Amino acid sequence: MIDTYLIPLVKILFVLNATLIGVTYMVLLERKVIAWVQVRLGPMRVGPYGILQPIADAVKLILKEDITPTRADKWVFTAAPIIVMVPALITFAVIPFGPVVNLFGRQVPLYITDVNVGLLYIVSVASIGVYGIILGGWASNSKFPLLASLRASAQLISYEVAVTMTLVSMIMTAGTLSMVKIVESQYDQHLWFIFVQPVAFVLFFIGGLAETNRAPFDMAEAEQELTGGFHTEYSGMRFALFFLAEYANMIVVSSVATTLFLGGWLAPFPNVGWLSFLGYVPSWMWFLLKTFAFLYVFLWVRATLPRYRYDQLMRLGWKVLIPIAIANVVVTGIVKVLF
Amino acid sequence: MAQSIAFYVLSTFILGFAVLVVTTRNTVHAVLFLVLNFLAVAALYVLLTAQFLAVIQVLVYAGGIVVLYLFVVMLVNLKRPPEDHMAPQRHNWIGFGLSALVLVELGAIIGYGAVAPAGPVGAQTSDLALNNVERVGMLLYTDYLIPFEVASMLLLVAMVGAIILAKREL
Amino acid sequence: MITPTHYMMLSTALFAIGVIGVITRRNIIVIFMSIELMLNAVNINLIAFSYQLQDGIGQVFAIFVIAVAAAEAAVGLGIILAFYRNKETINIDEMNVMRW
Amino acid sequence: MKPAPPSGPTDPAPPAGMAVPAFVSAIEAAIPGSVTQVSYYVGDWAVIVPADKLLEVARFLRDSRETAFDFCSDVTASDWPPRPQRFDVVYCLYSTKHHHRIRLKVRAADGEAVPSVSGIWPAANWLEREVYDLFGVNITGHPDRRRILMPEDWQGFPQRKDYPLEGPGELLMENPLDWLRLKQAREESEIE
Amino acid sequence: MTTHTGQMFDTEELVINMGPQHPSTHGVLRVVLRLDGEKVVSSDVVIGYLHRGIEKLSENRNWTQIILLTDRMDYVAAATNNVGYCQTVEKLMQIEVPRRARYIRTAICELQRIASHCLWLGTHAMDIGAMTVFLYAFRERELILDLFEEYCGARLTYNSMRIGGLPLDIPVGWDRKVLEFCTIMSEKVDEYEELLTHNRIWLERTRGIGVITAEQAIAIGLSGPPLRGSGVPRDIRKDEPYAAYDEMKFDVPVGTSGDTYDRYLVRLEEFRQSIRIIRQAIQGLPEGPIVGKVPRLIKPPAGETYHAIESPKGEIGYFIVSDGKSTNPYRFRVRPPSFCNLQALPQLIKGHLVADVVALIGSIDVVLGEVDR
Repeated sequence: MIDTYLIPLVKILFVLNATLIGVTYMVLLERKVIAWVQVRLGPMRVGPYGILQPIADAVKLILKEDITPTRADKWVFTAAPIIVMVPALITFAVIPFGPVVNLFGRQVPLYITDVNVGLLYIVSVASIGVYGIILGGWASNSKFPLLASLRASAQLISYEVAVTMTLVSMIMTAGTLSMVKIVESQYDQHLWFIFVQPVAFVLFFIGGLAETNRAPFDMAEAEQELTGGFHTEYSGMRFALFFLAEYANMIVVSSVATTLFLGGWLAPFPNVGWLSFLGYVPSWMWFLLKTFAFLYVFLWVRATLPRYRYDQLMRLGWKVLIPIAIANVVVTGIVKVLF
Repeated sequence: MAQSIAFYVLSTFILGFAVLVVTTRNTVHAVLFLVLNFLAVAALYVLLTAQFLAVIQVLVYAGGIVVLYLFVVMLVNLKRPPEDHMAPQRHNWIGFGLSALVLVELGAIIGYGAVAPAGPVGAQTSDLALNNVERVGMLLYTDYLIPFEVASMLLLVAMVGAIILAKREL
Repeated sequence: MITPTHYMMLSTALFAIGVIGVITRRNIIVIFMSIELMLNAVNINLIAFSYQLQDGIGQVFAIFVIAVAAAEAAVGLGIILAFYRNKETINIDEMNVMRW
Repeated sequence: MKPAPPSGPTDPAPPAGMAVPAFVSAIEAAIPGSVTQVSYYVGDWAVIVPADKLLEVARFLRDSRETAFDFCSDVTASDWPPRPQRFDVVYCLYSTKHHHRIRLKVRAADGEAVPSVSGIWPAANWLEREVYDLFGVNITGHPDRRRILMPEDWQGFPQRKDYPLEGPGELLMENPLDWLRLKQAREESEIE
Repeated sequence: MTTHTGQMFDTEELVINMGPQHPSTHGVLRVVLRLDGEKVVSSDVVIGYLHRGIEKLSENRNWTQIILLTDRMDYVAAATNNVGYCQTVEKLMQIEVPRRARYIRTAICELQRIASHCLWLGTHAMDIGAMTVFLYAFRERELILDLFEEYCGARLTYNSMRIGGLPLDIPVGWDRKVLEFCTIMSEKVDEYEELLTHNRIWLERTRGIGVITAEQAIAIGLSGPPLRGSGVPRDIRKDEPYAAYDEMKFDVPVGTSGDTYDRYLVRLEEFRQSIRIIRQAIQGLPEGPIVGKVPRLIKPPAGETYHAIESPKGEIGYFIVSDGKSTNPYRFRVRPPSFCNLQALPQLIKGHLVADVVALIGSIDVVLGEVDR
């Protein structure tokens, strides 16, 4: 009973809360990192060094009036932020934060579940998130959000193809769809897959930026062009959901990248004898460190690069990334067959 | 027991959302209900230990095809809803007649099920459930390789056709 | 105990709803969606029998059905879009250009 | 006591013995009867041109090699109410080739047609709209003659000297009956 | 079967209203865009939301009071407006300005140009999505504002000129601070260039966007950096020198292709040229009075004149008519460079995408206070 219901429940609650807190602090981290890049301090008022800022933000957003435009489609308008948020959260079900560890005398795996279609599950759940953006823009019954949601959905759909293609080459390398087994396969090969599949890593990173609508591909919410994009008409808690979902998606992409390319919970060059001292750092710590490094790159890119134009982005996706991804799959296959 | 509850709940969802798809006047809402319907069907596939199919259902159907529908609904900006048009030549009674036929079939199934109950269902821990992806993949790439290639050709042709249809000038 | 009969009933009912949708609605997009419902009903049957017989072939066929559905959606929606641009309607009753 | 409003600008003639530059003298030479007066003041050359000759002179100034006034710096106007031809429409021209400047000046009465030079210098488009908007000079042949700075439905032309700045004049604008009368008058005076 | 020519089908055009409240229209500019997809089919620029009637107000102020009205036009380059106005009145009254005053005016004009270009660079880069450049550029602008504050006590609307010269001499040590600033600024310009000039995304976003040829640019009345970006070497500082520009050594940067990128390059080079001019003006600052012989009551003789100087945005011209009787100008007219440059916007954005519209509004650098006056 404890093993089947209680432990998973505790894990789910823990991951859910950790994710939500992580997401809110992600916002603070972004503001801080970008502030440091731009030689300023960022939030400093609420708490020491502004560490209570997310709480203040949350309180403010909850207390704000939640406006629904009169001409909006009320049901869809309300549902859209939820549709965006839920897939971002349920993806964490299959992400392994660590191996099976001994906790209070009980063998507990540091992941919620391990399904044999784990990677496909993540991709398919992520594809549901598009609805929130399309519908949010459509239901607002306003022109800028509509343009933005068309942009966003075209962008997401085209980048999904490239990302999925890179994942195919990763599946071929690892020989499994299960997230845990992918990490274990890296353990067996003594190597993070980033060294095996560097091209796929770059493609996944670019595709991940585009899929999460992050700079330099953030034209769906480019406030300079479309006044905030698909969430122009949103306010209060519903806006906060959109906002948090974006950061949750960033964490998802970072965790997936960590698992696939950076060896998940593994130390660098795992399973090598003389490097075993790296094992003193707990496995989940490695995972968090790598995810954090990945997230930092996201923020760094946002602070540095200008924004692509919509048609250039589409051209990049269809004419550059997808062909390279397909070529990568072919090359991986040939190498697999030959060696 | 748990399986029965899950089946009935999911069936209710599937049929309920299907009815809503067919009856809703607002096309965008209909698309949304279709997505929910597909998600419920995917859950049913998980119940039937076809995880790969469930994921494919979500990925291709809910995440791909229905997005296309949504796009078209948004692009086709209707000034008057199609249902307002007068159409004297439509024969709704055909629909009801056909559905009556289906009801008869339903009765036949029930009757047959009562007369000759189906045999026991395979265990959930069978090979097909555990190594679902491998099994399906093996079948697909060995016995059904030619249909698989034909299907890929079909998709290619559909892609070319769709581009040509949707493009304004070539 | 859930037997294949249950799944068949579910699938028949779903199929029937799809048929009713195709016949009664005039909005061609809804008609297309009803066809998708019908294809899903077929898939449910295939998977249910695959489960019953512990044979993967049913799932393979379901994959083919999904592929066909994808092709159908792409071409069908392309046609709808082209038609709409010409005629500004998606009413099935007005789609009679080939009928003189 | 406020001094009486002047009846017109001083357009002093060039001082005796001052050489008239070629780009000024060429106008009269090329189009006889087109220069009413040549004036020179603190280093600026100005030429007064009758309205019916404006387009001809403008085209000559732009196209002729020695003048080559290809850049229309400014189009503006000034209002001298007591005078019958109360408006001076001023065109400030510049040559990017020779780096010299000239001012063309056209006198026009209220409602009198002043041809648009936006066909010659596209730059004059908005500037002429502004002159129309703020002075009510009847610019004809303009491709897009709308108000530009003031709201579309504004009554009156604020840069005119007789436009009320404060007091009853402004109230007059708020009185609906007067507003209607003004609107009617404006529609009648709309000569295209 | 009917034959379709050109487009096979027609889709509805989407009319969207960009502004007057929009993050990247730099104030209250309103652009009505007719879109086909995201491509601009045609556009209409609607202005006047900030119209305060400065021309009319000036006709009821005396000559000195107008100086502070000119601050409110191009409020990011207020000192240049002051200089232009004072010089026009000086021209009308035939007042000789002392050499020291002219040098300080030159230095202040160029500082103002750097400040204005900093603001332009920041907002332009922000429009294209490079948010860090915005804060970097504002950081340097802040230094200039500090210098201005030390000089005249104000940070934005300086009122820093008087007819016939300057109200104040420079504070002690100010010249040294300006030179220090020049050293800092020349490094920072390289920093901006590092971030943007060879950035692939920046190049893709700006190259070939809003191309305007030299002939078109002259015809539509562009002036300042947009005109020079099209390859016309027209700079009033060189062609019709005022203040002390005839004694300064500087180059006029010109572009070649007339696109957004060239306009960007021209302005970045102007940073460097301005630093060069400031150095010369401060190092060669002559001693002497700062005000010329000005009568107690400023009342120019009857007459009219047009005088233009090179503001950071382009040619700012003043057409002033004095009736010689009252202490107010009879007619006060400003030729606002932003107004004339903005006129080219519909021509520039036609056929481009919505994302380019904001880039192009940024690249012609409008200040709505000046457009609407």
